[in-house]
Amino acid sequence: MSVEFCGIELEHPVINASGTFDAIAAHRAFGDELLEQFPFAAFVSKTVTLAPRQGNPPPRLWELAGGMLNSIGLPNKGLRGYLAEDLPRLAELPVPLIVNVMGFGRDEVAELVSAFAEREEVAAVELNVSCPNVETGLVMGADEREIDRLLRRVRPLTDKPLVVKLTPNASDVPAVARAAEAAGASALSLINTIRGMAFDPRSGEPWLGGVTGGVSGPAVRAIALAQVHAVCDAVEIPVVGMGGVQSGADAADLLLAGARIIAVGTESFRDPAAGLRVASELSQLGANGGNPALRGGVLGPASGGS
Amino acid sequence: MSVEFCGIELEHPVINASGTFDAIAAHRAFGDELLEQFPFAAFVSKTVTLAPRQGNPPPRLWELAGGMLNSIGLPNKGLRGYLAEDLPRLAELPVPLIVNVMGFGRDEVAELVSAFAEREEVAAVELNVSCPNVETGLVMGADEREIDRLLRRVRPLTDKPLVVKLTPNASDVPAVARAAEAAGASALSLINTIRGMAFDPRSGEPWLGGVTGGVSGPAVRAIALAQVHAVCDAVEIPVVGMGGVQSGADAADLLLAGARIIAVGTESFRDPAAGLRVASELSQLGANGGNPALRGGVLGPASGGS
Amino acid sequence: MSAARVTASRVERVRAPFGRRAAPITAREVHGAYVVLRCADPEGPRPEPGQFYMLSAAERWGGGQDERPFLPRAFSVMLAPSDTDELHFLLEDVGPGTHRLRELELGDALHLVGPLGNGFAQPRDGRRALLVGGGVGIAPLAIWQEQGEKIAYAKQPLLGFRDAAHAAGAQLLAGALVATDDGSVGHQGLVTDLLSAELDRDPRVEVYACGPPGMLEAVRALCSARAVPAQLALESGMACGFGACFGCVVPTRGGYLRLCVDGPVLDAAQLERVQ
Amino acid sequence: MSAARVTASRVERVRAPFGRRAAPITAREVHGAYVVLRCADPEGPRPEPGQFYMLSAAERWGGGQDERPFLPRAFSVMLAPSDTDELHFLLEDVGPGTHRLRELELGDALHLVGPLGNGFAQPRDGRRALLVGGGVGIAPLAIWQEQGEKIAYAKQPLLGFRDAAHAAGAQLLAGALVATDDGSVGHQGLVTDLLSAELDRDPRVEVYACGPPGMLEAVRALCSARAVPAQLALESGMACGFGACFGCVVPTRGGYLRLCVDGPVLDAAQLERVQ
Ligand SMILES: Cc1cc2nc3c(=O)[nH]c(=O)nc-3n(C[C@H](O)[C@H](O)[C@H](O)COP(=O)(O)OP(=O)(O)OC[C@H]3O[C@@H](n4cnc5c(N)ncnc54)[C@H](O)[C@@H]3O)c2cc1C
Ligand SMILES: Cc1cc2nc3c(=O)[nH]c(=O)nc-3n(C[C@H](O)[C@H](O)[C@H](O)COP(=O)(O)OP(=O)(O)OC[C@H]3O[C@@H](n4cnc5c(N)ncnc54)[C@H](O)[C@@H]3O)c2cc1C
Ligand SMILES: Cc1cc2nc3c(=O)[nH]c(=O)nc-3n(C[C@H](O)[C@H](O)[C@H](O)COP(=O)(O)O)c2cc1C
Ligand SMILES: Cc1cc2nc3c(=O)[nH]c(=O)nc-3n(C[C@H](O)[C@H](O)[C@H](O)COP(=O)(O)O)c2cc1C
Ligand code: FES
Ligand code: FES
Repeated sequence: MSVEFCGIELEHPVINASGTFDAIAAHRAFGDELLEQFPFAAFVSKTVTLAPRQGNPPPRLWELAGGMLNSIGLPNKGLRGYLAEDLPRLAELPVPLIVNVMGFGRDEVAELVSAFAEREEVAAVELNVSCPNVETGLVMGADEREIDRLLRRVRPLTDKPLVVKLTPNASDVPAVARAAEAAGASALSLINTIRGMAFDPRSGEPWLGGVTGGVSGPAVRAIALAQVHAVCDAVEIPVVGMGGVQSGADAADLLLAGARIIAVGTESFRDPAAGLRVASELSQLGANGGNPALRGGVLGPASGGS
Repeated sequence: MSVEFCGIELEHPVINASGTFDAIAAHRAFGDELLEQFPFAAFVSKTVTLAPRQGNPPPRLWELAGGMLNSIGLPNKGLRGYLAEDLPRLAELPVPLIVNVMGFGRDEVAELVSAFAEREEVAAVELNVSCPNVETGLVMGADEREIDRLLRRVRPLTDKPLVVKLTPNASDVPAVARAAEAAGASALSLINTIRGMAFDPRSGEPWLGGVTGGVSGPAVRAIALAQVHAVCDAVEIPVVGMGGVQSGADAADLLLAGARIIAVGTESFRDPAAGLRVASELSQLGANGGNPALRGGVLGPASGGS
Repeated sequence: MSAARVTASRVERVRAPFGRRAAPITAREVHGAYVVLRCADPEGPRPEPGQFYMLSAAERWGGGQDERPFLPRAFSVMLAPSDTDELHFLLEDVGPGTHRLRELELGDALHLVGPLGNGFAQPRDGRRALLVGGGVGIAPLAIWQEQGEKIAYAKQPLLGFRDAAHAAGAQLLAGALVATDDGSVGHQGLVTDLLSAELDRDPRVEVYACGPPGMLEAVRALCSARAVPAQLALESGMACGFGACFGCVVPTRGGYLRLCVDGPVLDAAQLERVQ
Repeated sequence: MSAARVTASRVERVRAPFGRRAAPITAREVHGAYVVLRCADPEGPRPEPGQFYMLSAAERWGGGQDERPFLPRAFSVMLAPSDTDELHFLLEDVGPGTHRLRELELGDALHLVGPLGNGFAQPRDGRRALLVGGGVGIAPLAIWQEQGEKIAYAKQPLLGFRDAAHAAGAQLLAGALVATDDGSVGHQGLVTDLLSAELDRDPRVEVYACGPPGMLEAVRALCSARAVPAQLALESGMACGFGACFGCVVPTRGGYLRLCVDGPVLDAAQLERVQ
């Protein structure tokens, strides 16, 4: 059930959600077995910023009913460190590489996008305008005018597909989606985590080092489905649907809502090979026609060779 | 642990969330026992609109991991029917009555607010500007300018406390909260349900008659906590915190976040007397100082006689 | 709502104690595809035939498929012997809620709210009662039959099932005439075949029916064609069971009705059709 | 990260098979306040002392207090006898995850991912190994002791517990010297009392410690004051266990480290203090 996404041929419609799988660390943990049965049809790297970031102070995690809250705070080696240390190793992965970037302001985003424009190793660039843990991430992604300005600035800087990752913490996500499409976005991805919070039952203080964090996992699934559905109604460009996917059935729902491909995030924490499982459950559903989404239907237009 | 809210003396800090408890129907089901041990310190009626509404076609419910999705669509008898049939019976409840109203446009809201201005039976009016199942509900509540205009229009029409129920489906909820406060809101309540969706696993069609619906219950608790926290930081007026409350500990978290009182919604479906249970668990926590929110602390300023 | 009031007025609605109470499981019997759960409910009143309870497991309600169930589930009371404080419920495993409830064993506890809703009314103008049930829908007919003796002598119940495993449920009613889809037990075909034959024989009856929507609609159509009064015990997805959520509505001639407070038993005359 | 590399370089890191696999419970033993779960892991390699696994119950993971657990939980391997395919884990019930795992019985299955992380390194320049454990932190010391024979002869382990119920865990190590907070067993006081006495006697040791943060910090401070090298097996809240979530970081002199991939065993020299 191969799929075409922004001109990239994918073996199946399941990729990872940015920041929920570190292929380099996973290779340390699982060795070459990881590469032999790589769980995703494309690899999306964790958000890269211009300057290196330590991320938020711990604790960074809180468990919820059917989900979790995180305030990781985008730790990363910064652009230079990523280019020097990570990119060469990620280039060796058996699947296309999508680099997720975030800048504090348009200039930084422009610099990040330009830096990857000439790198063959990079199949596409995803713009994180939605990380709820970093102020500016919210601002850009929640306002259609900001998104318009951002894309008009960075779209000319690269021929690579630009995937705009929308924030769910917005009044009118479809409006932002339309603005991104109009300003040249190649595709959209959603949802990012939804702002949330928890208190330490012992101290009564906010639990997370970052005070607030982002909710992910099954708890956001129905919300993600509604936003993906609304955005797919609003735009023509392909959409990467994510939010609480644990099974092929969950993935099929996002395809029904109009997504071209789907991403698995939090579920990889519970099952490192979740991507493989979701992809095979999805093709099972297609095979035995369990779900109308896959009876030729939704996958039809997208499905290539196999 | 009595509490003062907008000049209304409440026996405890737990009320019901609008549309999640019908005192008249409950009286049919449970008889006078309901009145003898009424579960809430004040009763908030389901949203009343100017014209009668049938509500959305079924199915109206979908169950989620730790929550539910509803597309009820605000069925109600309309203002005239409410005044004639419901208000007299609700006036007999042993607790203060808060009427929740929603209008399609400012004129309707004005008419609704005026209609209750002179009714002694009504202690306060809650403005639903946030029901995700009705277009205009979203628009007004998601935009600070709209909220400003609405309140400047209706504030002069009554001396009763006006509680503005905010929508969680907004980019900047605290900004809307500040606008409401500046324009004369007496208090704020949040969160309303978060827009969500589900597909029928058999047909692949949207499950809900209303296509999209609102998510409530534990699944939204962490999100509610973050929004209540942000709003309480932004305003001085009292806040009614709600969203996924199932226990005294959940209620205490909302008080920690800054809420003056809390509301129980979906949990009443699982346990009709949930309001009583939450209130007594809350006072237990206060008594044995289990939670700092209640060790004198948060409840201190608010707590009256007992 | 007027029609509903009529129905209601013809039956003594038994009210539920306020709130949710724990009820220990006292027995668990397997009948083919069905399980009968018995629990002790000393605090509760004796329910009327057609009333229901909202049930959940006191422990581990949640964590099943999709981490459900979350909401309680509605179940008609199948028997409430007046000489005991027991309630009997008939369960078919169709999803995480019924699956979890079927696991319960002696010593485990149910949470229950009820009895809720309007039960069956007495037959009109001296008609004899004719019970028609499909699948798990036989539950409210069993208690009707037990208590019905008092109010009117009933005819032989007509019951329809998918197959033999389900037809095992027929033994829960006295002297039932059975139809199965696969003909493995009794008449091969639909229970409505038996019904129309019976109505040919004697139309001076009032039909009391409970079962899947398709069957109830067939019963409704048949009875209205023959001008035979019928009381239908419907189902719909419920969150609360006591009128709080407005989620359980069914379309009637009088508009949407909340099945939990204005039903679950409706007069066939209230319905355009059963959906 | 350099210091971490050093540690890593001094120990053979055993890699995990990719993904999550089911492992049937083969035994369950109660030791006072602790439970030892054994499972069969034929597909997995034999782990190194100090490595850990992410565990969840194959059934009913969720639906506990607050409808948790949702994420898997990290557990040090306590024993992995080389003549079997078994893994032993030591559990204390502190919340919904450990509670659920403690319920597991013969025939139930675990989901496990592992072995993960860096284990203990060999003692430096011919020092003798001194094991210091607190509470459930004795788990990684038990497997060290079992395999440690091969690499260096170890001293008598020093173990601290809250009370007698917990001190029952001491029998899981050979010839341990015990301290309890309430004095019900062995020395009344902290295990660090025993440690400082032992260091007075013989400072030519390398300390291997695992236990609650307070104890580890006391051990770290004591060892650095005496210039005694120490390896500390830390804990932190984890979501994934294989470096995917960046949630498990601990502050070190080199900045935040992901404990799951750069630990859980850290060289005391890497830490300003244990938090
Ligand atoms: C008044 C009344 C009396 C009843 N009496 C009985 C009885 O005596 N015995 C008995 O066995 N049953 C009875 N039922 C039916 C019973 O309540 C349902 O079978 C039960 O609620 C199913 O729950 P579940 O979790 O097992 O299955 P579910 O998963 O809830 O599936 C049941 C149906 O609900 C829908 N569904 C599927 N997933 C979801 C979801 N996530 N959210 C919402 N809906 C979903 C589908 O249509 C599915 O077929 C009665 C119902 C009513 C209203
Ligand atoms: C490398 C490593 C090895 C370990 N080895 C062992 C071992 O061998 N044996 C053993 O018993 N334990 C071991 N642990 C600890 C074990 O992983 C935890 O005790 C376990 O995760 C607790 O889960 P729980 O659900 O039972 O308790 P939780 O409810 O998770 O409570 C445990 C702590 O987590 C915090 N907490 C409370 N609620 C939440 C929430 N909602 N979200 C996030 N955090 C919360 C609190 O600080 C609480 O004290 C190890 C941990 C690590 C990192
Ligand atoms: C621990 C964690 C870290 C994340 N880091 C990033 C990130 O660096 N960049 C980004 O765009 N999204 C990040 N996300 C959001 C995910 O990519 C995804 O949008 C979200 O988790 C919803 O999908 P899920 O429910 O399947 O996890 C992160 C999510 C989690 C849980
Ligand atoms: C079935 C249902 C109906 C609701 N109807 C209304 C309504 O009529 N007016 C309103 O302002 N909020 C309505 N709400 C929102 C609740 O008042 C509350 O804001 C929300 O459910 C969050 O609280 P909870 O998680 O405790 O349920 C409804 C919620 C549910 C679940
Ligand atoms: S089930 Fe809630 S109103 Fe009927
Ligand atoms: S637990 Fe996820 S990175 Fe360490």
